[in-house]
Amino acid sequence: MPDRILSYAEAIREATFQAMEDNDQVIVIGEGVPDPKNIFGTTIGLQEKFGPDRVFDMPLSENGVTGICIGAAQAGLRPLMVHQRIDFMLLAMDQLVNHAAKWHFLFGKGAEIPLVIRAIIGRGWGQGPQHAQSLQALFAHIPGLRVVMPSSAYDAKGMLIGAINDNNPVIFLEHRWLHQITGNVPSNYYAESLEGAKVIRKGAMVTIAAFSYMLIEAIRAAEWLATQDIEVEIIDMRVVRPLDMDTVLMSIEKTGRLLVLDTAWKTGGISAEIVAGVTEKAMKHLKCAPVRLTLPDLPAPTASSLTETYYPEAEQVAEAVLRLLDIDDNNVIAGAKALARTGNRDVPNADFTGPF
Amino acid sequence: MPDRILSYAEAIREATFQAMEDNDQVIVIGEGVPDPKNIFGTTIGLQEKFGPDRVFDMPLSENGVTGICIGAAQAGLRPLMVHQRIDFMLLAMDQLVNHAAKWHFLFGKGAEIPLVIRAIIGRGWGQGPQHAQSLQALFAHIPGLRVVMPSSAYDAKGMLIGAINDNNPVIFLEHRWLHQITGNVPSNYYAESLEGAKVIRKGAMVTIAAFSYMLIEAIRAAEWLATQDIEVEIIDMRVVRPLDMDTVLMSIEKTGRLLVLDTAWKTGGISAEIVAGVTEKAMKHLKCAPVRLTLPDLPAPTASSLTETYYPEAEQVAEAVLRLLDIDDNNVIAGAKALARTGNRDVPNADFTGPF
Amino acid sequence: MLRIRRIEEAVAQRYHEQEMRCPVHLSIGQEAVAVGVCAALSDDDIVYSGHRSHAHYLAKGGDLTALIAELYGKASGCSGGRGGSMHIVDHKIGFWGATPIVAGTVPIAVGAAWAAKLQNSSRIVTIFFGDGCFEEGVMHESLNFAALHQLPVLFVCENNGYSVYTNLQSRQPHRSISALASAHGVNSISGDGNDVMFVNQQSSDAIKRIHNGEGPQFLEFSTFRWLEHCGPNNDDDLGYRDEGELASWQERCPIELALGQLNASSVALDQEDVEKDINAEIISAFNTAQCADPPVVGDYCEYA
Amino acid sequence: MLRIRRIEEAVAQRYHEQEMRCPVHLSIGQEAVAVGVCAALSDDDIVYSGHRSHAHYLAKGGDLTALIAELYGKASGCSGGRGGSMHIVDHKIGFWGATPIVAGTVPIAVGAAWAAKLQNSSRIVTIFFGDGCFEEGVMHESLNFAALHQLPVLFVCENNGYSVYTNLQSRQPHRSISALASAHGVNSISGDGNDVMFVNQQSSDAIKRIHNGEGPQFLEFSTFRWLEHCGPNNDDDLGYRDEGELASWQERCPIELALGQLNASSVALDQEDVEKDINAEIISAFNTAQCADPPVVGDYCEYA
Ligand SMILES: Cc1ncc(C[n+]2csc(CCOP(=O)(O)OP(=O)(O)O)c2C)c(N)n1
Ligand SMILES: Cc1ncc(C[n+]2csc(CCOP(=O)(O)OP(=O)(O)O)c2C)c(N)n1
Ligand SMILES: [Mg+2]
Ligand SMILES: [Mg+2]
Repeated sequence: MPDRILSYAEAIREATFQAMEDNDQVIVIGEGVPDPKNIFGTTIGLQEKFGPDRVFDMPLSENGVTGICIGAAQAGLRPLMVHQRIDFMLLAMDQLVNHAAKWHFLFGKGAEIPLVIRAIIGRGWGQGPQHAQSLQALFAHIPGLRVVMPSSAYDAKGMLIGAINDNNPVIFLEHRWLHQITGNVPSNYYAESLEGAKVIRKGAMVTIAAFSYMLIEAIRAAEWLATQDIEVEIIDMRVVRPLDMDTVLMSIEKTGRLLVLDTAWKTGGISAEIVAGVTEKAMKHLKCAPVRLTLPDLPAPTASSLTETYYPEAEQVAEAVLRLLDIDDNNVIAGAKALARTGNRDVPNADFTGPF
Repeated sequence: MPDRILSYAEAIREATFQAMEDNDQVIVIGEGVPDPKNIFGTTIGLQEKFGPDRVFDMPLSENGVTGICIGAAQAGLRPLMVHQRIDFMLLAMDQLVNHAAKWHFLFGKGAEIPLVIRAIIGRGWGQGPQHAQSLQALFAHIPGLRVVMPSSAYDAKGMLIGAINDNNPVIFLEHRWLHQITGNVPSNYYAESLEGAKVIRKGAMVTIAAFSYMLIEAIRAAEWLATQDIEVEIIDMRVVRPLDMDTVLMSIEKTGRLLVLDTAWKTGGISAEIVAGVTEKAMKHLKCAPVRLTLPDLPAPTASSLTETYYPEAEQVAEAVLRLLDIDDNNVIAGAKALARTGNRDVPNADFTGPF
Repeated sequence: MLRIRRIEEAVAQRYHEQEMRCPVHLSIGQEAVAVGVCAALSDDDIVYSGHRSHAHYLAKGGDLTALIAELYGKASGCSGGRGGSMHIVDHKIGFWGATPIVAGTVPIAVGAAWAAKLQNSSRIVTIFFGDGCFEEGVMHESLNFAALHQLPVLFVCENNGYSVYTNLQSRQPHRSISALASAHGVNSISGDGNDVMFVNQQSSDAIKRIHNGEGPQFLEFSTFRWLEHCGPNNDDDLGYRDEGELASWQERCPIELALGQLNASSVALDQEDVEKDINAEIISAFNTAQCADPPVVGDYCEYA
Repeated sequence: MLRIRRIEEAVAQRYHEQEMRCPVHLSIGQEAVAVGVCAALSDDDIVYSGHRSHAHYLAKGGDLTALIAELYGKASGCSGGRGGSMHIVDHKIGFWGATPIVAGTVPIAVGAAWAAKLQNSSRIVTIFFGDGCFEEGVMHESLNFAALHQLPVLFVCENNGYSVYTNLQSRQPHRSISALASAHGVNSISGDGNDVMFVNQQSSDAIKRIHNGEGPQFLEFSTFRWLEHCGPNNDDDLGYRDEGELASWQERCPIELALGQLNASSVALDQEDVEKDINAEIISAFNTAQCADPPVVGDYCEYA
């Protein structure tokens, strides 16, 4: 099949259109869904096409509308709810954790909650501590929820369709900086599984298990590492709950070295679960202690200058790989450092000019 | 000093009285604080002594009242807020995570938030999935919060006073079944540090890092294990954030074997952070893979019969220790199994007769 | 109503045997609201409730044996033993769930009503809740959404003046709950919740208004809980309620009132016969529940 | 007011230089509310705000240079560079914080008022917020608590008819915000938010009522945002607002209105001189901010 290149944001939009065409019980609601900005462009034209009875803006009532979507889901609709920032979901934890996650368990058949919640995580220009969090760990801990974090345009489409078709509540997390990435996206309606990680680059020396946007930095690092004859294996984790430990373990059997990359804080993050799971099941294969590369345990600062040390990027990934391999050649280390982006690091690229 | 035996609940009550006497800016608010049941007896007589201007019942507005306590704290009061069940705190995640945890970081000096939130976690008779959760992992992940889980009457008093004196927001978690335990509690006003784990039993063969109520089960198991000449070291973790990894690492250097006990779900729990931290820093000392003993990744069932397999107790602790030591002597294993309590396991002891 | 009273009494009476191992919030004294409202509903209509839900479940036609089995933690319980008294359900009769986070089911009910509207169904959704709900923000978010989208939902507030041991005046300022609902743009009525005829009349009228396209309706009924908040006992001796308050409400027992109304309208009713039937049904339900199998451990994994 | 207008215009004008690297929500068109309310407050009184807070900060007496430095992410910024436009503070002048979770600071302000009452302080607390807040449950929880405890808090709603691109009618049913606040038991007034004299008079009266022990007060002021929700531009071309709506509000510019009132009361005012002073102050603030040092990386760790 010839390549058909779409951005991640376009892939999400296409998935939404196709899912709504496929099943007329799918509805979409979120603050800004039908507005001129259309959730970073991911819902453009949706209300025009499917009408105001299937595509809704919403009052600023995150907990209430989450509950309303649970009720609508119990009644047979398949709501897709959208948050412009995951930070706003903290208002809805009661409905998500006490209700959505428990309903099927409590009430069995007839109480499935086919609810999908899209939320945008991560960095933006000057968003600061209340608008740039990566809270996947809070959901990853909760039985009864599924949590996915696609990192490619292909998965963005396929997993969103998969999430809408799934009968469980699914939290679908999009890193702000992934929206612009592009990739091959078939035009047909396809659902990707909500389970399973994917090895996206083969290598025998170090396993990199990467979540969400950190996959992009991993790839940048791996390309340079390859020029140094260092071959890393990269796993796109894709799913936070249930975690696919098998794929990680298989890779570790080969490499014996583990680097976990997450967009969130370290302590109590999902990166800890990966390290713990690998240690429990494959300690004998580990050649050295695993390493986590994450945010420091601090709220996100706003000033551009402060974000530079806050967010690890490709050079930190490369440096971590070198340390795992005990490579201390100064030339090589300098090469890793040279991966550092020039210019402001509070934007994904120079096209990004705020104000959002 | 002669022993002065109080229950954990009495210790909490004494701490509250003494802190309120010590500092007239301390106020207490919570649904049921001044009512006849007095939060499982922990606030008896408080309103009578300190009056209705310092001891308050509250409207059922968990998020709002948390925010109100943040504002009161910013204004110089030292509010102690109480939740009868941690499940209700899910309603307040926005104020806790977006606000309380960020205020000092954002606004610096003058914006300290000396707020303490007591919440009861864990099992009760027939409480089920919305009234018996152990959600410490959700708070343990958040920079800007402190999270403590005292397991002894001594610490219950000292750490509550320490928490009230601390200038950060502190989440103080009490397992329902700890309220009845007793221990030596000095009568004076003393503050215990909010950092640091404690080795409460020495042993060279296995390190047991236990949180909250699981410490009690660990002690039961250890006493029997000692009769089999198996000496375990037990660490009362006491604090969930910041974790005291040093104490665990020191013990692991000696034992090389780790068993982590938590009252919460496994995946993404704080038990994962302990295993990850130990592996990162002390893999070379580990003689075998660490083990976590936690709840299964399922909501809490209500039926008494279902709770039996849901909650691990002393016999599972003992069995895990035996497995860590590769002991497969059937007699010994049978001895471990014999630790199982007879009678209903949805109550801490036969005195517990509901309805709460 | 009498049946519900006797069932709740039986639960209270046998609770001390410690075989119903879960918290129970009994409805004795408040039966008229459940019965009066549910009698106005069609089979197809949906009901949600909260922690104090036995009466709502039974009034909507819930299976008695499945309820008692649920209290006993049995596989045949209406929630398969996973829920207990605080989490009950019966999809067959349109009882879509009761759970004990205060106000937690309110938005869920509004969502079910939203679905009914979007799916062009003529069903309406009723949500029962207590006075305490008005302190929860999500109650207000739910009223706002229901009014905004003009949803077919009937809000029923059982105002019994207390949340656990705390009276209304300690939790809410001096203002009316139904007037606050009105200010949200939801048409509201308040009145005597111990008069089943009144409750039924108001419910029927409100349902008519919903079907007429007048949007969500709100009913606030004053009533009183006779027993303790949670558990089988009378706890009036604790002194958290005014002296004589319970007695004055007991004088206005909803069942006595209804019997009086029946007599007045000279409907023949042999109370003794009725009591006998109810008693037999209750005994059989308890026996069945007690003998039923516990849930199979592990079976419930499929639901998480 | 003119000063605030010119400051916001300068932020807008220089935003494209990309040195203020944070979202900005400008108050152009809404200045009269900030100025009218704050002029009625004492130095000792406390103010909280939300995402659109520059005007409130400045009207309360906030340091201009520290504000601009905060937008530039500098150590000398009012929040040390950790906050940016959406998180500003100045404890010295009683501006206790503005943060952008909608309604997030509302209960915090109520808590500060609760403390004032418990500490027997005579200070009052003012909280500024938008019409969007009425959709958040915590707004209602805050009103309930303030009314229950009769707290010295002044609620100020700037109703500009929009939340981002969404008009009020798409988010809230047809009912009045201030009537809803009244139904919570909080005394409420609504009126023209572009008339600074009116705003000031209502605020002074409300504050008097608070000091008289009449409990929390609520003021709803209608006003209009001239620029886009977030950012420096006019986005009226997007068509999310009715044609002519902006123009009709611009005709009722709060500054022009105030100048008219001043002229009418024959207060002499050399606008040119004033403009010159303001301009000089602004240029100096921007220069200082641009030249200031960035925060020391790692320094901020102490705060978490
Ligand atoms: C969010 C939340 N907060 C607190 C509780 C504890 N609680 C259980 S029932 C109840 C009383 C609620 O009062 P009301 O709504 O008036 O109902 P009633 O018990 O009077 O029928 C409370 C506070 C809870 N279950 N959920
Ligand atoms: C809880 C939450 N939900 C959504 C947002 C996104 N948001 C930021 S400002 C805003 C508009 C709020 O409207 P309003 O309160 O009327 O204030 P205005 O912008 O009109 O001044 C929204 C929805 C947010 N910051 N917080
Ligand atoms: Mg009540
Ligand atoms: Mg607005």
